Amino acid sequence: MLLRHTPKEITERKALVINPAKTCQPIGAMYAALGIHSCLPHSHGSQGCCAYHRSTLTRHYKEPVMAATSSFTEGASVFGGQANLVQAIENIFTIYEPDVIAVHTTCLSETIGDDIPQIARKADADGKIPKGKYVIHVNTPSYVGTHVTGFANMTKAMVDYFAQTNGKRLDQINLIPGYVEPSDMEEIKRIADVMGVRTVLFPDTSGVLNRPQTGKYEMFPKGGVTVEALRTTGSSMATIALGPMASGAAARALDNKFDVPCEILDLPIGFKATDRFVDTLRKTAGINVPDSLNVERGKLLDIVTDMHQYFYGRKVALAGDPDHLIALTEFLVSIDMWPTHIVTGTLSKGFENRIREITEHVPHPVNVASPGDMFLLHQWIKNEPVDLLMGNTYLKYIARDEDIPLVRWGFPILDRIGHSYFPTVGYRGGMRLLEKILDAILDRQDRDSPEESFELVM
Amino acid sequence: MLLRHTPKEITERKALVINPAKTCQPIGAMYAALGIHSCLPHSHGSQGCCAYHRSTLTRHYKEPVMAATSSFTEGASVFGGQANLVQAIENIFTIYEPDVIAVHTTCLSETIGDDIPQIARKADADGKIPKGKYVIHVNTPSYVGTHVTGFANMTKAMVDYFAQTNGKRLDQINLIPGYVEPSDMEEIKRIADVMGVRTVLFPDTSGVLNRPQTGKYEMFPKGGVTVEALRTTGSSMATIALGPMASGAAARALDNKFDVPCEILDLPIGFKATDRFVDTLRKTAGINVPDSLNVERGKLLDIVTDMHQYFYGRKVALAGDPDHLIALTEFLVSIDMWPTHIVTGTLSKGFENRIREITEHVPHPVNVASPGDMFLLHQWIKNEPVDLLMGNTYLKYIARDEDIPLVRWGFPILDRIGHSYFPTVGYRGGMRLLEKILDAILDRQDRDSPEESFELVM
Amino acid sequence: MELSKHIDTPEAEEIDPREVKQQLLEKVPTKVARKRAKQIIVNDVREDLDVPQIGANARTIPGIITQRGCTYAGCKGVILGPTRDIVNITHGPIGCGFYSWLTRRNQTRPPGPEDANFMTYCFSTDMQEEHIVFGGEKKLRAAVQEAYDLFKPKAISIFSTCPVGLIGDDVHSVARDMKEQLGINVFAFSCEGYKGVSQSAGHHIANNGIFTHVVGLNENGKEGKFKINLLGEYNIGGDAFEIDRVLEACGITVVSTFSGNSSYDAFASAHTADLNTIMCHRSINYVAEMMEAKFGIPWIKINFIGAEASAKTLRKIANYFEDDELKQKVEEVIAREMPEVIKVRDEVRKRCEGKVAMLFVGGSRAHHYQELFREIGMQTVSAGYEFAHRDDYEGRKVLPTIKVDADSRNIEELEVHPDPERYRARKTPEQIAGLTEKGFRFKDYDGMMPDMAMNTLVVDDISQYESDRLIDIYKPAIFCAGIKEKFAVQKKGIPMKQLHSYDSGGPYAGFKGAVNFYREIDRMVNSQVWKYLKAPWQENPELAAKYACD
Amino acid sequence: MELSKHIDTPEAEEIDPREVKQQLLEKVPTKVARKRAKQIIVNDVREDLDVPQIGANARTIPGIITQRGCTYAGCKGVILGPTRDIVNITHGPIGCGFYSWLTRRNQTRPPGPEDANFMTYCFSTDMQEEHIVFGGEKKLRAAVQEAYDLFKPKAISIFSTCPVGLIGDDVHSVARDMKEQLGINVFAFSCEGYKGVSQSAGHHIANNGIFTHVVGLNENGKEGKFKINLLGEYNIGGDAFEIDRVLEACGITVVSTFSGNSSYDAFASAHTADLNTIMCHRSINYVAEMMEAKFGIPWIKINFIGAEASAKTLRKIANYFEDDELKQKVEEVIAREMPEVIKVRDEVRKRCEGKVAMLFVGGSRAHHYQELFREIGMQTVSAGYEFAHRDDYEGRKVLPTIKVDADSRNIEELEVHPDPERYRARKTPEQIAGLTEKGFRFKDYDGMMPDMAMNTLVVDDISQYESDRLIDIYKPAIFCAGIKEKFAVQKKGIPMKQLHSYDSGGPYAGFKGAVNFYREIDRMVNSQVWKYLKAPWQENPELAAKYACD
Repeated sequence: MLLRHTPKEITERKALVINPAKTCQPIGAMYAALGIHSCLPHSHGSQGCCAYHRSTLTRHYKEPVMAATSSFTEGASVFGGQANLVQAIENIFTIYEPDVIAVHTTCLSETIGDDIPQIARKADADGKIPKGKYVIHVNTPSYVGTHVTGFANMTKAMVDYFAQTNGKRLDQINLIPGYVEPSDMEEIKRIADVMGVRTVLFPDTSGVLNRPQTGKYEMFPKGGVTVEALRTTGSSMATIALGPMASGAAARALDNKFDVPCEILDLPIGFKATDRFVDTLRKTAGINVPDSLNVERGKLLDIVTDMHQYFYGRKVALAGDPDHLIALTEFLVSIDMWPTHIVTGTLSKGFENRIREITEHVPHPVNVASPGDMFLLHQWIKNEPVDLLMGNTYLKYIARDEDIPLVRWGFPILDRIGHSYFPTVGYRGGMRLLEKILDAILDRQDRDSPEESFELVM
Repeated sequence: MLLRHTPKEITERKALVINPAKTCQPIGAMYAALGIHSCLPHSHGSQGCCAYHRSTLTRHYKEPVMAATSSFTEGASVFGGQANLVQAIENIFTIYEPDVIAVHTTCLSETIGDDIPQIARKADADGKIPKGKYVIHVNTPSYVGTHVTGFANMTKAMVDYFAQTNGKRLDQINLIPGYVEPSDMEEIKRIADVMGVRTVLFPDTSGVLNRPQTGKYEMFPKGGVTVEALRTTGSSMATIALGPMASGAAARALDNKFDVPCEILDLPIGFKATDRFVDTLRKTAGINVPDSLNVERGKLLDIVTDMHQYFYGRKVALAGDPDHLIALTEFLVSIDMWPTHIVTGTLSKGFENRIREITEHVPHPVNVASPGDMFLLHQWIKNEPVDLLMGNTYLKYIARDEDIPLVRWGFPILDRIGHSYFPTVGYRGGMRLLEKILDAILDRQDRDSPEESFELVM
Repeated sequence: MELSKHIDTPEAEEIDPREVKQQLLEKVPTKVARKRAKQIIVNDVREDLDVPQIGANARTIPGIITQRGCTYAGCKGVILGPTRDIVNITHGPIGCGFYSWLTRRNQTRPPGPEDANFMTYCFSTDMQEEHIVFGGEKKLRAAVQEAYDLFKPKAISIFSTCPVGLIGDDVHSVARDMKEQLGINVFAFSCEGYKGVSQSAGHHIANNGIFTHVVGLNENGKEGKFKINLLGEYNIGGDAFEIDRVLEACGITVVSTFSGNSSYDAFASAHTADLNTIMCHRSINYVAEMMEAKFGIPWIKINFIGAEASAKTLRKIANYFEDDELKQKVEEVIAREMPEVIKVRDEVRKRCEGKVAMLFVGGSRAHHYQELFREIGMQTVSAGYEFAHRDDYEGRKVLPTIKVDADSRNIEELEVHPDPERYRARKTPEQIAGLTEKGFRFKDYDGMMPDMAMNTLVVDDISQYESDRLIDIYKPAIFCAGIKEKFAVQKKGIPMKQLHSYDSGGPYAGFKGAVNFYREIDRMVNSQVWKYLKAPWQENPELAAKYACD
Repeated sequence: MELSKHIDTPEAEEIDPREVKQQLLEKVPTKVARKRAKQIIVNDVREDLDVPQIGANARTIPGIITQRGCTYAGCKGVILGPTRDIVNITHGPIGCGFYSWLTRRNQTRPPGPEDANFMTYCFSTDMQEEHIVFGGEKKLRAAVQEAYDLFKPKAISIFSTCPVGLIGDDVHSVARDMKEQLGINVFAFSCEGYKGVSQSAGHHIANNGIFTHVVGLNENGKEGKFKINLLGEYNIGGDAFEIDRVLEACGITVVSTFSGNSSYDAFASAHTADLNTIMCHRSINYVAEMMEAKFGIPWIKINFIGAEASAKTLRKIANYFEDDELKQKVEEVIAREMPEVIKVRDEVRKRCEGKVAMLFVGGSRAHHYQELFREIGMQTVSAGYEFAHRDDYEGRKVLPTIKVDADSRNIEELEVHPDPERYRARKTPEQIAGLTEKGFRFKDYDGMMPDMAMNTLVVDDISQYESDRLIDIYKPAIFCAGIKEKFAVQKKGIPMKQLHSYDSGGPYAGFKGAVNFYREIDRMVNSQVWKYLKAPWQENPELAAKYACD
């Protein structure tokens, strides 16, 4: 067994986290910053943070992930990182020539209390910031929140630093996609396009973290939301934020600063949440839903009704982030699957209640933990086995030990491709999710069925 | 073992086909006819043919498949099926009200030699064919060719019956997609749209055999190529036919009758064949390839270069139709996989040579049979095992007996969904195929690797 | 059960079936309407269970989209399909063999890993044009030889497809020759697709063949105190396994099953049983008749679809054998099985009570499954068979009045005489009289209609158009038919249950089967997914744009 | 091998490395250029293998995109990562523990299914803001207690992350207390990420810790006639398994491996070996020094990367033990292993001869892997380490001349004295003199540069910008580095091989490893897929529209 020391008996842990279902703020900030066009994320701390975040994002996306670091030494940790950051800013603009440097802090620089805006002003005063270039920042202490918080904070920073308004409203809607795949951001844009709604989507990692192989490497590829576009977000007629945890802060900032009204929705995973997204977009923009979207929706429901017997009553264990888990749980419940164990490493008030609401009619007890870890999830599974696991690659150890099929979903996915190219949001994304779920369930049936009931038609 | 009687030792068979890798003409004709808007296919023979074809198509598409039959009785088989067909035509137009009845024959009606055009004239003379409605036909004796032939013949019949010209060339190109999924036909149209080329695609089963679940059943849904569009095919500037066997006949007919020049290409499976399709479209229409297609292409190549170590040197056994096998074999060879055993039940001259060309540099002997059956394929596999199977659902029996992963592909797929919604043609289709192949290979590695080499990152 | 025999859902009651019938006929051409009118009957059960006459086993009208298949399908697919140790070779173009390859979910369980199982294989002579022109007998002989060389089976059978009859290949002489040459049993079926009016003809041809070529060849049948044959049970989704389980628990020995999970040797020893029990009356009652005539084995109609029906069936068999020990064992088994059945039934019934079902399928299931629906409080408002005959609707008492038409006349009726050595009346006339006195009924089948509620609509060989209209009118909670109907029905937002293949489910026979079925129907008619077919903006399309665009 | 020591590919020869160096520097700010100039050296091997001095183990300049990680990564990730039976608890916010969880492909094989293996687990105190403010010692104690209660391990270790040092948690006293309290070995590492200039500092801290807290605790080490420790081998992709296989075949006993596939007990008995052999000079040479000082165990540099190198290494070990039987056994093993190596090598060499490679990785691999490339005829035109020191470039002879800067000074140097009881010189001064006479070299490492061709470019701590430029200039057939570099390189159409994790490959050590590597490189540099990156219309964009549109 790969996790041979995990006991079935569950004992309380107050101090020790084992096999976390989360990671730290800065990586989320780095991922979000990569969604700005021509932006180099910068990690203000010791080298390791940056190296770790780049490595993890690279393994997940199998794409170049560029970011710089202040390379703190012991000295810097004692006397502060100002010199390092100023020098970094000069070097970055000179050598890599991004339009934007997006600085995020670390537990190190937060503990010593570096004041980034002050340092940036210093750099500017010293002429280290070329005209028309920007240094933005966000505080992302690793000991507060999780990677989701970091994503939310950096996304809010885009508003804080760039959003403006001349009072005149533009015929466009801000879309904040949440901590999702580049493919998902692309799909969310496509849905809005199909509906004929002009949108500014930010952050936007599509075209950055799912780029083509062309034989030519570009430090800053075509993708990402431009500074120009971000500037206009203060003048948009509304904001639709997908995923309260990841997108809520930026949406509220736009409301507070520029009276841009916002709708904060769940991630559009599954037909119910996607319906709410599309309907909100429809009402907000005052347009009609084109038939092609109804067709996409109908195809998703066709899979649901055609294959219902394979979904019905299957128990599922889930690990992921709150925004994702809420939407996925609703989707699974809506097709009569039975989420049974649900864990996120991210503390989220309201999360458990929301899950309880959604699973109210699931005819068996549901375990929910926020925060919890995968060690606990594994123990729950040992006590109440499930038919399917859904979550990131680290679940594969549980999957193998307990011989349960795994549908890879969420972050990070280090051992399969596809997630960065094919969305799981929207109706099409729902179709992909159902295909993955069915493949997992039916492959298992094909493997385990006695010869006399090995099925040709399924 | 499910196929416990299949011996490793291969003995020659002259008379007995075991586990065919093909079926008969009429089902192909029925499938093609469903690609005409508001068309009811009609099987001129005994009830069973129609019932069998409808059942098989239904199991594959999980969609309504409507078709009528002449319901031959013993009497009709002796005295001919004229009365049956005339009555059928009257009933169909009265009760189901299609625009077109597409009649195909069967071994029965062919053996007794019914003359369909003459019968149709009789029906017309008797006033059984309402104004503006059509009865078209094709001869599809089950004892000649295979389902591919039937598809090709019905597709050609669309030209024979509908194509016209007033001498004036229209700024449009005919696209004949070949015997592929509705999703593939959709994708082929999309690629042409993206390139800004006006096309008439026929047959077109998209929107017919992958329709949405809306709570409303339409006997004749929106999809399918209209008679009006078919009429214009004689005036198109060119025809691009994908898949020589399935699409060549119709393309040549348009050339012969209306001097519409044609390019007959392989199915656009994999980047090489898709390149040829796109490049031909580009040159034929005299336009430039939009960057978005280059990006799709680059994403496909990105998967190839990122995951090459998992493709390289894997042996694959394939069963399917000649057009499909040629394109897929080329694709697999182009990513350094090693097709090893290739079987089609369809007799196709040139097929073996083409495969030999494509696999010239594959560093091991390649078995090819046209025609061959899955019994032979299984025996080959017993003699030279492979890492992967690709083909229709019937391969699952070999897959389980020999413990080889199977990627479902081709016709029929009776036990998984997705094929009718997600294309395997074009660059995106290539991405899907590679994801399926990788999932199969990596799942197997995860299953079989010793614990010390169970990989987190792949 | 009586209670639920009339429909008590207001919606359904408000519907006048006579009007519905008119609606089904108004659009179709007069000639067709006249014919269909005879096959669409408003049920009306009088005393002695008399019901109106229905047109059945009649030709399907060309151009009408029918559920029906052909004689080959009935012969090779249905009856011989489940035989695992006979190499079944289709003589014809490739299609017929391909389409009948593994598609019916007949389950089979060979005794051991070494034992023969050819059901996963498809064998065909793959006729080409030259064989149509010059004849296919030579190729057929070679195919039989190759099959023998490769597999050395106990028996090989040959199935004729449409062209074979027309070009005059003599499959039977080929079979005779090869039988002699190979020293194994080889026999052929003239089951060309154009024969008869439906699969039913194929069943008949198949069963005649098995009776003629196989039954009686093996004197060493299964031993046991209470030996029966189970006729007309095809082990779809494992039904026969469940029935075997129950019978075994009662100490009843199944000598042979026709033809689910069957073996050649069991067929051959069928004549050693002491009772023939018939599940599917349509497909096989004549075999029982012939076995009685030739071997003296009485037959009774039974039904294992439905828990009550299963209990009744077990008691009936026990009564036949007039053995108190057996009767007691049967009661024990029923007592052991019913609690779980009742638990699930009552739980499910809460959610299904009063819902409406429609069944259009097969030759007996459209009848048998009404029982299961009734057990969970669901009403069958309309039903019909795909290929049954009048006796299956109206009961065997109408048999004498059925006239044989041209199509049926071509299906051979075997003339059977008592076997000089082996005829053995299992019951003396006295015993039979005695049993009958006690109300025990031999050869009894009252048909579907007497068992259905008043004013339900019975439709034989229903067409796609008719079922489409019926659904619009009755809006049933569930519709049961076959794969060809499934998705057109579901596209209307009505869950559709296949009662040929059971979709992916089963077993539904016996006690465990009943529980499976209750749960399956509960899943289908009470699933929330059908509520989501319309998008919010389709439900409320009003556009209250919150923010005006400039 | 000599021959291939200078570059004979014309393209590469035409390139003037001095010019290249200028190009790498011209764009960067002067201050940076001045610093980098010291770390970018054109190789120039003089007699006595003298080479130009290179700047190494220096701070990375802020804002320069570097390959380097931190001290925590070197300590917890690299050195302690492969220890399976110690519960390694990260004391800090969750990230550091998460990122160092299972990502390095160190393989481990516990003796049995019941034996400890914690490598699949991630343990962290998951520090929150309140712990930063009020201190984390209490939580750390509780975490150690919970780990003990759950797993009852032999030992628990604690790793400090950046904030821990700053807020002044005394992890060592926590460790001491818990050790006493639990009665198992508990020890801590002050490996805050900001210490030193790279992972290297972390290696040092880790090895000091193991030496201090574990080595010498177990007198019952593995028995054997020829006992060695394998230092600086981390069993990536199974390298150590292959090395063990070869050594075992020779009859040489590996008492302990630092730290691939290691166990606590083996560490503890390391002092019972008679020779220390060093794979990765950078990460561990000081441990060998300390073991010699304390226990009298001599050390030698070895290298199992490359078939020739492996053979050389085996002979060297045999010579050390001065045992003819062993020498003969070694020759037998080499003779048995080489044929397959040569067969594959020569076949692959045909396709790789003359191609150009670049290696920028680690502290020894950038050197060792040049050997493997050389064996298949591939030239290394440029190479450099990520975190090595001058001695790894220029050879140990420069050690006395290396000045210790502020960053290094903070990394504790242990003062080691001979162990009063256990010091035992494995060789007398005479023996050592005798061996040296015969050309046997102790503590020998000449470094990478003397082993590289003239005019090759050596770059320490290469930046993303520099590697990008180098690739444009040299267009190598393959580029070797780590995961962060992989896809940027491949996007340029150049196959990229990870030499930290080996991508999904390995083992590459020893004889079988060499064969694996030859095949892997053959696959990569000769694959056709790189030819397809441009679409036809990008190759020939001309538009010869066949048919005019109206």
